Amino acid sequence: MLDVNKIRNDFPALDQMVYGQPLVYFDNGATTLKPTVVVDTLKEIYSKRNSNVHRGIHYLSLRMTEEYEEARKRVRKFINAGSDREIIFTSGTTASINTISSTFGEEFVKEGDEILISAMEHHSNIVPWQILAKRKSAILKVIPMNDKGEIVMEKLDDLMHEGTRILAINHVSNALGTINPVKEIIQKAHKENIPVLLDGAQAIPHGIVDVQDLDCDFYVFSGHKVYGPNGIGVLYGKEEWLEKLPPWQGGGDMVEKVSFEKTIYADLPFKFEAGTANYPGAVGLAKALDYIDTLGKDRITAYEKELLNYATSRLSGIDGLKIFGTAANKISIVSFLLEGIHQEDTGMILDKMGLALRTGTHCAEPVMTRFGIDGTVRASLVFYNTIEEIDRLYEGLIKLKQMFK
Amino acid sequence: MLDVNKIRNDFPALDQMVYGQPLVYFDNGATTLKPTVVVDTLKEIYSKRNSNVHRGIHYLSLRMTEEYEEARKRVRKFINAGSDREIIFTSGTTASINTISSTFGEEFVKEGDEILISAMEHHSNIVPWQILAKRKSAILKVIPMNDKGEIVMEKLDDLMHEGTRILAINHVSNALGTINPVKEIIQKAHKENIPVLLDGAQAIPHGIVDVQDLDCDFYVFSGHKVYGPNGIGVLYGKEEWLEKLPPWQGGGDMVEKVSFEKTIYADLPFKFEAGTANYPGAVGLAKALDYIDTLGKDRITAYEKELLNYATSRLSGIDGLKIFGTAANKISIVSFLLEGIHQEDTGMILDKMGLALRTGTHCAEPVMTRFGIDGTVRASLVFYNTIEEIDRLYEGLIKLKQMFK
Amino acid sequence: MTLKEVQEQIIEEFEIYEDWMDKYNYLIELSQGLPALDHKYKTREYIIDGCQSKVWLYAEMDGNIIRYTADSDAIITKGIVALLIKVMSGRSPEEIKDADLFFIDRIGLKDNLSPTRANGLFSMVKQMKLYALAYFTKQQKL
Amino acid sequence: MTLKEVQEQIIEEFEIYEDWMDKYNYLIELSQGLPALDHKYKTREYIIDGCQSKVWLYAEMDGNIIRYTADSDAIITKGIVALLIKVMSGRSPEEIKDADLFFIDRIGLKDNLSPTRANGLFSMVKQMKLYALAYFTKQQKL
Ligand SMILES: Cc1ncc(COP(=O)(O)O)c(C=O)c1O
Ligand SMILES: Cc1ncc(COP(=O)(O)O)c(C=O)c1O
Repeated sequence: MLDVNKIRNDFPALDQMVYGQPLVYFDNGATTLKPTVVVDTLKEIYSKRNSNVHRGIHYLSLRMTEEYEEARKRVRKFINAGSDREIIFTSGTTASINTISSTFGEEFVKEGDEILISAMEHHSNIVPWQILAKRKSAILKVIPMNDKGEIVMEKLDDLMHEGTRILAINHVSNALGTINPVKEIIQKAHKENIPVLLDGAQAIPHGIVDVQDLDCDFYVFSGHKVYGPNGIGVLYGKEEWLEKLPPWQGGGDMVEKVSFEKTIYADLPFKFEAGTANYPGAVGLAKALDYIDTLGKDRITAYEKELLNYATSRLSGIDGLKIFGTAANKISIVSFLLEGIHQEDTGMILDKMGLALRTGTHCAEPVMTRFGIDGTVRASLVFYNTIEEIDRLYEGLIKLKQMFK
Repeated sequence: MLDVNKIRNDFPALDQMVYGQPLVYFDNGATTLKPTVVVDTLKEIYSKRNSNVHRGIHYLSLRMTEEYEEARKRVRKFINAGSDREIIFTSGTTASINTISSTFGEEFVKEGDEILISAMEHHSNIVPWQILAKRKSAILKVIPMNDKGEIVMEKLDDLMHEGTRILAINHVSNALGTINPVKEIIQKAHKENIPVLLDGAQAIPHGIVDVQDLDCDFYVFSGHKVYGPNGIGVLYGKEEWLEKLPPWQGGGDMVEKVSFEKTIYADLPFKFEAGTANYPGAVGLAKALDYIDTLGKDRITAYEKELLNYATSRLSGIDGLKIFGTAANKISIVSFLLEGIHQEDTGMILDKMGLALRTGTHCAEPVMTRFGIDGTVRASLVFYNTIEEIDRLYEGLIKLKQMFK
Repeated sequence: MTLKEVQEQIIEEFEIYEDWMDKYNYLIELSQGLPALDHKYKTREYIIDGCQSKVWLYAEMDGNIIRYTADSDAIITKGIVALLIKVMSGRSPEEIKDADLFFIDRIGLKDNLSPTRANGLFSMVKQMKLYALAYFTKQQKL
Repeated sequence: MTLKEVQEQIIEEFEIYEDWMDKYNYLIELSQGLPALDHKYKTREYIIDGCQSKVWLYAEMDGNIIRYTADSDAIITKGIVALLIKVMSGRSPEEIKDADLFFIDRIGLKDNLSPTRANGLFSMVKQMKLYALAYFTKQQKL
């Protein structure tokens, strides 16, 4: 079992008052708090070990390069990729997806082709494909979901055909919490020779991701959502795909030789890492992954399941409260609305009680449209949250209902 | 006058031994060390104030958003831009240039058009334009430089004509130290209606940049080269240009409304900031700019000039040492070679003496080609470096010559 | 009452509320007192951008003064816009366009004023002043 | 000498150098002793990627063993490649392809071994082993 009180000591941000109340941080889906070990790593690098990586042959540069490449190995191990060459550091999920929509798009998508996404995507997995579709006169198709917030698998079959170039779908929905049956989806897609990109932004912090087992072609996530720093993200791609794609950004580090006449690009993974890397970010991310492994992914999953069950049953008990996203397989996200009370009102009042929840569309407007609403209040819980904090949310909501009755 | 000893206390990395010798860090052109005030800011944010910006309506998110937007104002003031809407946070210089090469390229460059760069560009200001030229069947033209490493201004006139769509040039050369007469260049270009992008990566840390005075259309730089964090950079663009350009990356935060049918992009500057921002990086960068202002830009410039003069005269005194980049107007960069000794040998041996210099092409291979060499040894000096450190370099080189004679 | 007086009155009113809850209850009350906005103005054209909730604002000249009416689908936001209307409505375009709204800071609603697109007070004030500016310019031209 | 013995000998030799300068002087000496590489192999084809300096490496079978020759435009790198040749040249493809080059770590050249593209030791070892693997595979096929 996780010792939550001990864990909470690792997160100094939890220990603060907001409007005179102890902070309850339930906005983990937007960004997670950082354990001390990550913060200290950044501090040490920036104050002592910092030096630009690659090509430098002096002591600090060599050391920092080693640390950076170790971080790459660490990420590879965490998601069980086959090779370090398949791990590309980017600035975040959004940049990772745009890398693929741009390069894969440039190389493989032509007029009339179809790009398949789902009805529950984050804007970061919609807009890049819309931009591509527009540029290439391709067509964006959407796999629908049912009222519980689950992909309608039968429709998926209908939507895949010869002209479908790529399927991009989130592993876990940030607005609803749904864990999609991605392994099955990938198998279906591969049968039709369609490569699959998984948006793992919300999946990585909550559980086990094994890209070889999933057999996905691309997997992307952000450091800041998995207890690591901002400005760093990961793009995993199968080597065979990455080899085939042209580089996206041009700049230092992604080239082997440059002349005005002809430029030779560097090998993987560097081909996709133009410019000075965010190496402190990468090393900080590696530390965050270490931290997760120390707690134990299985134990995290079990505890967060407990939080989800408790929160779901507690909140369901509130008259007029409706939960959006009731898939059988969910991570610890509870998106809800109180009847007759706007999500913004709920958010503002909970805030004054020291409860930090996200309100609005969660950058997934089409999900809201699907349910005929224009936003929800979202509690996204992680391993440093507690049953007592859920009780405080419950009590807050009861009090709030009084105010608005 | 700057009190260098006091300043050095602000940079803990300076206080360390390398191979038993006190470190001399002369690799500032690659990345600068960080003052404690920047490191502490990052630590405080990540351990206490961290929360995702924009759209959140709870306390931490509102506070962090304010800090982030304050950082934007800080940058605007530092480069004297006209409006916050013109300041876009990116992940670095390379990303900033790629943003423009992609969006400006998409919108305004067509087959047969010409793109003008100079012979002394960093790869980050070459390769993006090569990629664009290839995609659009446009032509890349290069303004030559003379043997001192100065732009040949007469050639510039010849190279600009009706078909020239954009001129992209570095404000200061990272390989040679040349400060280009950018104001004059911009005036010439504007007479021909050619917009100008300035790569300010090496200019910002050394002196005063006033984008309104320069009248440049775009100005780009990186946080990590100006005493700030990695993974953050700036793209300044005149509002009238930025309004005309399509967004580059798609994702969260750069949209106003999203549906599968139609997406409305957000206003400036957000249109170009897709995905979760590196807000700790932005705030850290703002702190670094504060730090520079506290020291005083004029005093920094004066002191660095002194370092340059001393280093130039000291190193010139070494038999067989040749300096590359002898422009009349230079920042404190000395690029050199010892006759008959490979730059790698020089770098490796200096490293063992505790001296961190960069060797190789400095991501500016065409500069090397221009001088018929395949690399140099580069000492790039900044305000925390000292006359004594230059003496140590001098003595190191004398000793090294003994070894290789 | 002058612009200054009405603001001072509001500040006084808020001062008696020690608890944030009382303040918000007061805003909720205010929202209930806001005259209904004619349905025909509840369109995209009258929406204020930058609010998480929807805010519709309409302004018209009544002699020499501007009258604002508004609505919102969120109650607290509606309360805030009601407060703004209480301060600004019924004044001349010139007075409104240059109004120094010091009360916002003093009653602890500054959070809501930050131009972070997260909520709408900033946008509401901006929109009200824009109307005033437009009417003022029009008056000058006549 | 076995592969192990020659490595141990090198380690011993390096141990007497207390100063890094002596070590590097020794590498400089070694570089001077390296037999010249035939000019025709100093082409792009024989260059080892990933070195800041240029390193050309050529390998040929001499009966059952591989003989390496090499050159570099940087002296220390040339000394390092000379050291590698001292250890590896004149051995069977099989022995080379599986060689455990423990001496690199022990003589303090590990820095140069990191696969950071900054310098070439890693690439040199890789290239030498690749040659060995190629010849080994060829032998198996016969
Ligand atoms: C002149 C110049 N331009 C561009 C860059 C690229 O900057 P970054 O690697 O931070 O994107 C550099 C830094 O190496 C530079 O010196
Ligand atoms: C499912 C999902 N995809 C993509 C993103 C975008 O991640 P980032 O903003 O870090 O690029 C998020 C985070 O908001 C997300 O939850």
